[in-house]
Amino acid sequence: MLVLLILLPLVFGAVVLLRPNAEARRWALLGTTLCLVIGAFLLGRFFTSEGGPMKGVGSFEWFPALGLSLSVGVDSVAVLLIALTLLLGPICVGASWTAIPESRARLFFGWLLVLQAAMVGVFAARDLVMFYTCFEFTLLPMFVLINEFGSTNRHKAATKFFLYTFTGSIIALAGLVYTAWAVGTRAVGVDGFTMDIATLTEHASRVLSLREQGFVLAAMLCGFAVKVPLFPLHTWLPLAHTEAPTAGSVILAGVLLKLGTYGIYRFVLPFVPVAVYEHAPAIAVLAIIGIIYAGLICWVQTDVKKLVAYSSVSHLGFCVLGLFALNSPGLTGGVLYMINHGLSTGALFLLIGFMYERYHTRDMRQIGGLGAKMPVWSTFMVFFVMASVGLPGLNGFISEFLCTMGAFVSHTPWTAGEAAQVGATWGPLGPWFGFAAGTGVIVAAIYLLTMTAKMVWGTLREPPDHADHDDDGPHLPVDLTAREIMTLAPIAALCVVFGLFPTQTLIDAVRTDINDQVAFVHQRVEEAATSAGEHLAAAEQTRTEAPGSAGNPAETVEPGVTP
Amino acid sequence: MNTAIAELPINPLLLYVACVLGAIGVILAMPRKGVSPMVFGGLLAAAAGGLIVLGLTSHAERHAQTPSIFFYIFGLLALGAGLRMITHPKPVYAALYFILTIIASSGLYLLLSAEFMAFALIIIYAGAILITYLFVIMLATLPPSEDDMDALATYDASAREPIVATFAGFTLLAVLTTMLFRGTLSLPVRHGMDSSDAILSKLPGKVEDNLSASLHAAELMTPEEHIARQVDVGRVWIDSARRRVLVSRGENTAGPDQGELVRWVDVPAEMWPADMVGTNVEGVGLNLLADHPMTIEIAGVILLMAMLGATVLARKQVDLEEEAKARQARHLALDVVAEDVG
Amino acid sequence: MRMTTITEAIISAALAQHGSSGAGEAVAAHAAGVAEHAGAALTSVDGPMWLGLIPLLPLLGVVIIAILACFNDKSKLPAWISVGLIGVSFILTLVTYLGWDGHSVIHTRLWEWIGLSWGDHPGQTLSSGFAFYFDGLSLLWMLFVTGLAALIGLYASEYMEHDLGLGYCRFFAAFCLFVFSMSCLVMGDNLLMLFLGWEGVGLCSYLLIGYFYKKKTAVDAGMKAFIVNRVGDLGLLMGMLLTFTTFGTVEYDALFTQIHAGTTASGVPLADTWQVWAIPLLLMGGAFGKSAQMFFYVWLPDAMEGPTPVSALIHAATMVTAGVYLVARMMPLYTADPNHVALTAVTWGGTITAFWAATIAMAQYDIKRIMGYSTISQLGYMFAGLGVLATTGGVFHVFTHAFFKATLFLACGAVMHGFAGQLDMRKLSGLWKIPGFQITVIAMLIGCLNLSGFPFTGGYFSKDMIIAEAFVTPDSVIWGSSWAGWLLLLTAGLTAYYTFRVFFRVFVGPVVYEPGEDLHGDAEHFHPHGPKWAINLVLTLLAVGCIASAGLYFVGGEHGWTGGMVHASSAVVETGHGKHGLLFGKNPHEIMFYISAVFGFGGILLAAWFHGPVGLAGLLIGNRTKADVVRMDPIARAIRPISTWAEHKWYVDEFYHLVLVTPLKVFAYLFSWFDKLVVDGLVNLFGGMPKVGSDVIGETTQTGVLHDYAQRMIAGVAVVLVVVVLVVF
Amino acid sequence: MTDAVLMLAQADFPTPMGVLTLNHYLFVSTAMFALGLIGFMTRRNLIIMFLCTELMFQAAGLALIAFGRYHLNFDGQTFVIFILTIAAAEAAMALALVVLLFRRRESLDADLWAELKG
Repeated sequence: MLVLLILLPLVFGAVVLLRPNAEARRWALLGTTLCLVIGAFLLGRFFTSEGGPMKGVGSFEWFPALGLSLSVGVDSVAVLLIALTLLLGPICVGASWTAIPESRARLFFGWLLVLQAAMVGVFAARDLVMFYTCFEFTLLPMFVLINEFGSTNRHKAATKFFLYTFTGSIIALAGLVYTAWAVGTRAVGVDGFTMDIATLTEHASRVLSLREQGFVLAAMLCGFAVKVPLFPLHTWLPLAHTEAPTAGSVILAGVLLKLGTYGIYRFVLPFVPVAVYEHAPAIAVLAIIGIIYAGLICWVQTDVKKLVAYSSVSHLGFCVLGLFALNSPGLTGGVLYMINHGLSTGALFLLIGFMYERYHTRDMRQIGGLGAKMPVWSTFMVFFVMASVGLPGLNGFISEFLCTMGAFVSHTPWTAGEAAQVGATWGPLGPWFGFAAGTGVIVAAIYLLTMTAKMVWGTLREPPDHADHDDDGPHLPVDLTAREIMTLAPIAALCVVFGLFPTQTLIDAVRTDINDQVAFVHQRVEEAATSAGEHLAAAEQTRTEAPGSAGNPAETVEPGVTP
Repeated sequence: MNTAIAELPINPLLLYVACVLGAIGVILAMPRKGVSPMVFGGLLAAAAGGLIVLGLTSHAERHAQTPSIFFYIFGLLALGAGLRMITHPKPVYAALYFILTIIASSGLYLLLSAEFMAFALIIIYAGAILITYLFVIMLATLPPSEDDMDALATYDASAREPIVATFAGFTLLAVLTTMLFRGTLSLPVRHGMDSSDAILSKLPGKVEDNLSASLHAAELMTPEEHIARQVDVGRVWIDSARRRVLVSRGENTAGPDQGELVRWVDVPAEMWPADMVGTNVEGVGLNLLADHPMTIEIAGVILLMAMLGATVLARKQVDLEEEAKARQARHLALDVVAEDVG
Repeated sequence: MRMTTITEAIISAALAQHGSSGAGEAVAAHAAGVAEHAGAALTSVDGPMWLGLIPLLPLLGVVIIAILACFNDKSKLPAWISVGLIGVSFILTLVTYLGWDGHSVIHTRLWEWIGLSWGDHPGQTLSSGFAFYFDGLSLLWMLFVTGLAALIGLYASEYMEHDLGLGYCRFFAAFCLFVFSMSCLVMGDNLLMLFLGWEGVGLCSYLLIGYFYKKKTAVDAGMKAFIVNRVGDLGLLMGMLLTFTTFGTVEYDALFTQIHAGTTASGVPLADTWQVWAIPLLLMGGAFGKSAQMFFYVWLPDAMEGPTPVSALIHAATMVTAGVYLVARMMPLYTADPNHVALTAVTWGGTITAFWAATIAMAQYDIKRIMGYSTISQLGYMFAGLGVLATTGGVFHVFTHAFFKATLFLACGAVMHGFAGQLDMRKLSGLWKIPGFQITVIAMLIGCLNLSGFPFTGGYFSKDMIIAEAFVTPDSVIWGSSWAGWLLLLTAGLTAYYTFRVFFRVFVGPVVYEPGEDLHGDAEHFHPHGPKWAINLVLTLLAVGCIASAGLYFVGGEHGWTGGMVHASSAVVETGHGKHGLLFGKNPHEIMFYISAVFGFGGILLAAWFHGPVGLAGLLIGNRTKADVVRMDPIARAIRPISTWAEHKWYVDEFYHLVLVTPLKVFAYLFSWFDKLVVDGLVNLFGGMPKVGSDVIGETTQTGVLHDYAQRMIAGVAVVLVVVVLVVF
Repeated sequence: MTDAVLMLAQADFPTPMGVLTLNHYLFVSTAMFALGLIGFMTRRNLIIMFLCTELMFQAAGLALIAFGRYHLNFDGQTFVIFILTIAAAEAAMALALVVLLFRRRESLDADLWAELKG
């Protein structure tokens, strides 16, 4: 029935494409709300019924010869992300009710539903092929959305977005297939080439030597880091966001960026834990640079959408930092970050979209001081700015705090007083990472408040030509309409609920899965360390045993697991 | 594997010098405007060719493997005509020289005891293909204007970058010959093979009819007997080494182990068909059909395609009025700034 | 809840505490070795659920006011709702206080806020519930927070009446949210709850400072406040995380039991870990950020842009004391450090800030700014008090300061309200003769007396306790505590001077006034209107409160009512020092009353001499006849550089701007340029390469001439063959 | 004169041919090939270029026959038959094309046709 969640949007997509333009919006809304309802029911059942983590697993033999089977299954992290996707569906349709010209409504809503199906497919995939096809398939609708419905130079942005992400994910595919091949051939008990995630997770880290794991890590990171976007590979995001339509931006920020982090959670950590443990500090440094670097850039941006885009680069730096802390607070923080960032940044984009619909400009020099003219819009704006700045009591804080804490407590022994660090858990990062991430919180406050100061507070500034071309588009009332408030209200409610009751709602949901994942990674790294230790001992032993055999230097022992 | 210079069929230095000489000769022989030392070039090239052939022969002399005298005649003829063909400004003469080359090479075929091919070459190649060439040359050369009878089309008058082309050609020649000469040394040495037996063994029917007629005539075989043959395997029991034949009474029985049904019959020397010699045509025919059936099919298809293509290309053009066609041609040919066309 | 009984150590310490004030006896007690480990392992009692109402009622208020705002209500309803609900919370706190048995901790737990566990070892569960921890300290704090909030809410109902409608709702929503956050901060039973309140009050101060969002200065001030607080919060966050790694928990009672036991969670004795001084220092950083001390004070003077009730409540009485509360609450940790690194830092941080702020206050002309700097200065006193282990003195000063500073601010507010926003000393004089301002002047006088430490006023007793303790604590325990004492005494004098400088220049003397800038009508026939009943009522109540606060010194145990409250909380500190410091050979506590009185009078006389009007009001020594000409002016011109620098707040703002803000901005522009050109440039470069490459190759090779292709083919073959011949054969 | 004829009719390979004689024939065929190549590159007349390709065919055929003779089997000769078919097919097509081109440009110059460029 998980497959139902994937097929339903496609069905409705088809219906939207067939029915005339006028009805496109209504069908899309019906489709997305239906998915949301069914999704809620199914995912609800996930938590109530007990049973193993991979519940709702159904697999459909697609190409048995190559061991390819489209199997669908979900664990608690995937459930939350699917829920987020389903929630954002109707909200996006609602948000673009008047923004999309009637004449091309079918194209827009059709592709939106296809995108929804692809995203659910990614999170529900239990084998590499399904994951990868859906992962790639999300690019196409997004490309169309940006290319057809974006603003000024949308074509350049769309192509850049597509090619950049596509090249990255191809390299990731290389890594994934190499792992599948390595497991297929070398792992004991695995007959032939298999793409099933569970078996790969089980065997990958034992089969791949450290050097191989390093390469596979690099390959997979190329693909997922582009999506996240991690520091040096982020330049496509601001461009894509400024040009995307409102719904496109919301989905892009809300879910598509999470594909990267979900990929890291699902593939990078379990498949190559030893290499991850080895290189976690380096990646964490990249994440921290991303946080502070993107944060400072936000401060001087004039285009408000570009500012929020860079802010998601900065925020997702936290998420990556949490994930690579390799301990329970870090991972929980990372997973929670995916959800909370989706909500708060999605809402910010909605707000900017509504403002854009009225003033058709995103340049903060032209527009500002909307507090007096649009009080409801400003209240929501301040509310969501506070959510994304990480104010305790709202959803941003819980994930930011856990990521920082994850980085802080995931420490390697660094001082004599280490023995006293009972609270510290095993992990590759350290308190200095926590501190650096902490400074990111200050930078976040700076740029978000500057934006609010320009947009909301201060005297009203309107673009010069605003007055005269008020008549052409559908004349929207000055402040938010009931429909627009309806799209923002659920997100605001969720922000407060996740802010005040994070444990009951989110942390309990993911607790078992996160603890298992951390234990798995920890056990595999220890195992590699011990076996490497044995090797060193063995090498040592041979060296001492045969001192006489001069000349042949003891071959350098690869400190990884020899296959 | 650089074999010792001694065994090489020709001293490489000699080969390369000759090639250079040949190249210079050919360059000189190229058609060019104004006075052209064609004749001198030709001679020089011939000298180079001769030099190489002499080198080869001197070496072959020591091993008594010199080809017959006709080789030299036909070889020289072929190369000379070939050179003349590529250097002659008039296309018709070039074609005729080519026919001369064909004749020379068919002579060489004869020396290599490939009679069928020699004559096929002359009939098909020289006769049909080159005549078509001549026909098209005649068709496609503009009638010479009255005042200058032997006016040459500009494009035939002078060669195009002869020096580069010739040197490329002769480096190719030098390299190919060196490779071939080194290569041939490693060829497996062929001992005499009674080629007729090889052919005869594949022509059971022919041998069998001949022998059975003569054996019946000499009553060495009773009328109801016949030469034993195994139809399923297609083998006829004729032992040409000891010149005897297995004769059997029964139906298509198996081999000599049929006991009373069969007996060996010695064939007297004079009755053994002396002229049972596989002629060249039979050999080629057998090889063609036995070993390369598929290739024949393909050859057929190629010819069909060629015919089809030729007919399509040559079908009557929609007759635009001349003037528009010419203008179009001019427009296409000259990248001149488009003057206002009509 | 674990039941921990009173340990013998506490009883013995209490006895020593209550010993007669004889010098010998005290010395013996003090000689009982270095400060015993504080750690009020009090009995813990499960409190009733309705305690949760105290913070949740204001939250309810916020929701109701938000709904009212949706209906664009123009009435004063939001004011009455918020005053009513906060009043109920005050009454509930009072009931809890009365029902409190004096030496136990009341625990209530509403729901689990952040509960994360990944194992069963002590350090592997982070649990922080939405729970409350009522001991003497938090009760005292809650009493004056809710009390003052209710009063100031009443005051604001009239003060903000020219903003009825959306503005009104927005003000009171933020006001109630502030009370909710402050109560979470104070009543929370773990550091995370404290952090929730901490950032919540930061948000409310941002919203309320930026209330007049039309004015750019207000918006910038709000942002500045939030960001500087955030810098402090980083210190607090790091301190909290380090506490978790060291003690494996963030909840107070688990924390205090471990500290009391003297070991970290893994059994390492606290004394020789580096965390024992690192955590307090980090927490101190957070506290200084919130309470505008040392380097972080720059946001408080700008926060005066907010409406006066906000300045009174948030930036004088309650929010800024959050830092003091944090240090007081974590006192066991501060005293656990054998060589008292953090305590010394707190002492000297407080003292230097006190002196520094006082010097600036002396040179300002905007009466609200002066009050802002005096708040910073008094907060310096409180921190100094905590630093020199006079927690009772510090907390008592917090209590009294809350009252008299609120009175001063509200009086200034009344003046501002009446004179259309006029705050400049040089344009106001002789308010006591203007009809309707009499109550304001009396309230102002009582406030000034308290602030300057006039004998037998609340401020006098609390300040003396701190300064006396500074001399009592030997230098060996807190380095240079006596020096700090002298500096504090000097600052007391300066405080008296600048307080009465305001009083003599504005509230007495010849009647001269000019309207402020937000004047609606024309300037000629402007006549100030006195405050109406709400403001006058609140001013009188607060004045009475100031006087009453003095009484608290006498009621209750040996150190007054606050001593009892502090004693029954984690902030209690056994002052068992080695050598009992002496001042002029006697016990500092007794003679301090006289010395500080001398400094107080000195300050007042100086103010009267320079700024006092002619006649009795100027204590017969003043000669001021006009509003803007005083005897101080020639002297100010004489010490030209100092006075101008002081007036410009020692150019600290400009310095910060130069050293922090501009370099950061330059970095930001640099990064954005780098990102656009280099990182993006590289991507575009790689993107563009195939196209350029194909163009170049295309032109040169594809000539279309048959011969060229033939030649290239043959050249290729030739090259290959040559290579084969040379290499292979 | 008769033995000349006999020598001519060495029809049925009685004696294997020596390697060195083979080399003679190979030299001749390579030379012919080189000449054809040079001709193709230097002449601008389309028909003559095709003729040169025919010459190259001939060279290949000669080499094949020589090797056939050396190895005493008939494959060489069968392949020359196929070379003939190819040459014939090529000739047909090429000449048709040449006629077409000539009709279009009234000239046989190869350099005129250079549109398929860059």
